[in-house]
Amino acid sequence: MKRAFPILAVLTALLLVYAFYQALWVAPTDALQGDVYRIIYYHVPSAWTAFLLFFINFIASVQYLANARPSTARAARWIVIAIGIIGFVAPFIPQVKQQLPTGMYPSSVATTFLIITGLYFVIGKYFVDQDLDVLAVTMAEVGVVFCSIVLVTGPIWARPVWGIWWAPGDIRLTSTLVLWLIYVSYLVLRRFSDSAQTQKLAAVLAVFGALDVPLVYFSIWFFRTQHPQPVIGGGGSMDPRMLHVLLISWMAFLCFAFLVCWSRYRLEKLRREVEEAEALESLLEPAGLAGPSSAVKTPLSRGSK
Amino acid sequence: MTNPLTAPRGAPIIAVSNLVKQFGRFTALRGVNAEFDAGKFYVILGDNGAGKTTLLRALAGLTDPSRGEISILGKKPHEASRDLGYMAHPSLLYDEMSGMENLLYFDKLYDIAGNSRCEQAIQAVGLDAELSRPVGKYSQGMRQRMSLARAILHDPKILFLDEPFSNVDLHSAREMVGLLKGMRDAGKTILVVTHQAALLEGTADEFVWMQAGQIVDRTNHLARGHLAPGDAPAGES
Amino acid sequence: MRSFWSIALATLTKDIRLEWRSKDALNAMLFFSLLVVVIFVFSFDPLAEESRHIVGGLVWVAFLFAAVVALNQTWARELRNQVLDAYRVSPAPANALFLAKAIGNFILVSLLEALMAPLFVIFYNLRVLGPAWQLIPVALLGTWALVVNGTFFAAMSLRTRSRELMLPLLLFPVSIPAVISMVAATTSILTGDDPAHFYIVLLLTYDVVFTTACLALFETVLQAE
Amino acid sequence: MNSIKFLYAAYIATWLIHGLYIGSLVRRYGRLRQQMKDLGRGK
Repeated sequence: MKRAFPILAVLTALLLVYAFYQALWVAPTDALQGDVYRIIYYHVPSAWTAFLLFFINFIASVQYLANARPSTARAARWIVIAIGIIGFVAPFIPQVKQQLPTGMYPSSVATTFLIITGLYFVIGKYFVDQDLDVLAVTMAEVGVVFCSIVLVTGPIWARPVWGIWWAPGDIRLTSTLVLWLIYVSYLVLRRFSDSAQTQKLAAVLAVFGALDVPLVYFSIWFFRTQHPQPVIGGGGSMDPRMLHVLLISWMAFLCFAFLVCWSRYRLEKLRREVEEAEALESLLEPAGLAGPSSAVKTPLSRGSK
Repeated sequence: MTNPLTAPRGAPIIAVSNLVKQFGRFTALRGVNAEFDAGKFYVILGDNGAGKTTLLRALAGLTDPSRGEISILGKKPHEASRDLGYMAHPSLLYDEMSGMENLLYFDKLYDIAGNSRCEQAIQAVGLDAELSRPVGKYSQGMRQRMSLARAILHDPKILFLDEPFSNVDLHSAREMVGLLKGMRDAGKTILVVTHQAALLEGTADEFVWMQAGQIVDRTNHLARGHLAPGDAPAGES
Repeated sequence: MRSFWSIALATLTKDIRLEWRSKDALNAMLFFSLLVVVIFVFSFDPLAEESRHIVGGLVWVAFLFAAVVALNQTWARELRNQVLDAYRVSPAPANALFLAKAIGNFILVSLLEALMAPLFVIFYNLRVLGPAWQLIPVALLGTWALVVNGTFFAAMSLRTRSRELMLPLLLFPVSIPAVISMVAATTSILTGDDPAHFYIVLLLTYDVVFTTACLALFETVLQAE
Repeated sequence: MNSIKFLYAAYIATWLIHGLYIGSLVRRYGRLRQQMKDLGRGK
């Protein structure tokens, strides 16, 4: 697998350059905003990627907490299956269908729920308890990086087009800000608490953060209907060619995010291995320890990457 | 205070199998294996950092082991909490409340209504139940004894005492040893972590020596055969 | 189930008795709240005509500060002599302790608010244009939203290095939707131009969601060691 | 049309943030290698 990293890195670089080219030259100029609207090709994909990473962090945290006991693990699995089924069926019910915002088709909602359920079980299979926590840390950290980009490019885009740096009424940007704050406090909690139970506390905070997101969305949504304000990026449908470039750009950023996450994951695993080795070394420190414990070879004796 | 013990005297009541506890990089316990019998009085010795307190806290269910198993009366420490009494160097009492008020509150945690038991516990440790002075104003010896009263309030089968005699005057310490001896004779299992092991020379059934996170020796007398000359047994406080 | 509530009640009465006995902590917090109000009054001109639009925000931010100071003291007494260990060794359920502490904090923070609110009315000579009675549910639900999460995060920050600093860092981001709702509801009631029903319902949802989450996860946090 | 400056600013900012983060990853990795070397020598 180590050989694949450089190949993937080159491919991703090519994809990023292609997306860059598409974004700046191929995509049509926007009638209203002129060329500055092209910030969308970096702003929106970063946001989608950040939300995806935070969502995986939430799933990993829920699994980490649920796996503490077999009974809760089974219960969690059944709940996810139930959510999956309800989410898959609900959008096709007429009353629910007209609730859906204009751009969303019932089929797309159904498939997203399917993907969510699938994601839960895929993560459950490939990541066992310690790895779940490593996955959670990785997703949170890289997610905060992408989220920071959204919060930087947002105002840079709003300034020339709407003459304002920040629109509190804009649901998406304000929700992203709150999400960013929640996950920064998540990282601060991890750094400040060094007790062996840090992982559990962080997982609990991740669950709290996730519960918070819909509430943030609704509190701002109503706030916006009372004081209509410009929405950064403008709502409504997009020119298909623009949408095409946006998706290319998102694919490129997703690959990039995958590579960054993967290296951060490996770094975290290595950090824990080193910490474990140092702990084991403190095990063998007192010379002449006649204790019954077998002489333990530090796991790092084999050559590292 | 005496009650027929379900586990016959001498049968193992506590079993610890390769218990490991790591606090981040520091390894407090490195594979402890031990069994403790019912109705016996154990003293756990060792210098600082040997893992005595961590072992006791793990047995009382206050610390989750990193690896390994603990079974008390056949159950996990959390499940056996009704039969466990825990006392530590800090008093585990509210300074602003009097001894009786403290016990009345902790009495409710064990769901045994009735302050008669509180009075009994206070008298058992040789204190006056009517004393209305807040615990904060007690002498160290009195505070430790009130803490012992709190630990035995619900008549537990097993007592975990962490440094019960530290900076307690000699007289009070000796009296507490007498109390513990009485409880052991009444059938309770007692584990004491202390640096003043000499106080318990005639009383304790077994001395458990710990070093660098492991049990290295178990003797029934304080004098250890192969004690390194430099390691004088912990002298009297 | 009966013992759950008797333990919770016993813990609550114990806390209230202790708070009543050594009133110094309470007086200090009351004085702090007074200071917060006075500083707000000096920094935001009370005579300005549109002060009615910003007072909602001022009131709740002042309450937030007072609440954080009170919440930081939640576990102070338990920490002094490691009394939490005695509770954790006992078979008493963790949630009984949590509810007792949360209700105790609720009473304490409401007390602080009861002192601060009239001061705001006096300094900003407020006249409520909208349905004034709706301020009561907003205040109750809003205070509980801060207190339930605050007690939980105070217990969580016990395990961290700088405890007083960690609590606001954990509490504020998660409380943003509650703060938005409280401030918007209060402002719309004060100015009376639009109904506050939506925000009151949102606050209720927030309280239900986070009270359940706290009760479900407090055991994990208390036993974390 | 100074708005183009904002476009470039946004793109540069994006890669600046990514660069800083990757830089921190590399630094952390270097520190880890150093720790592993110390471990090997049984410092």
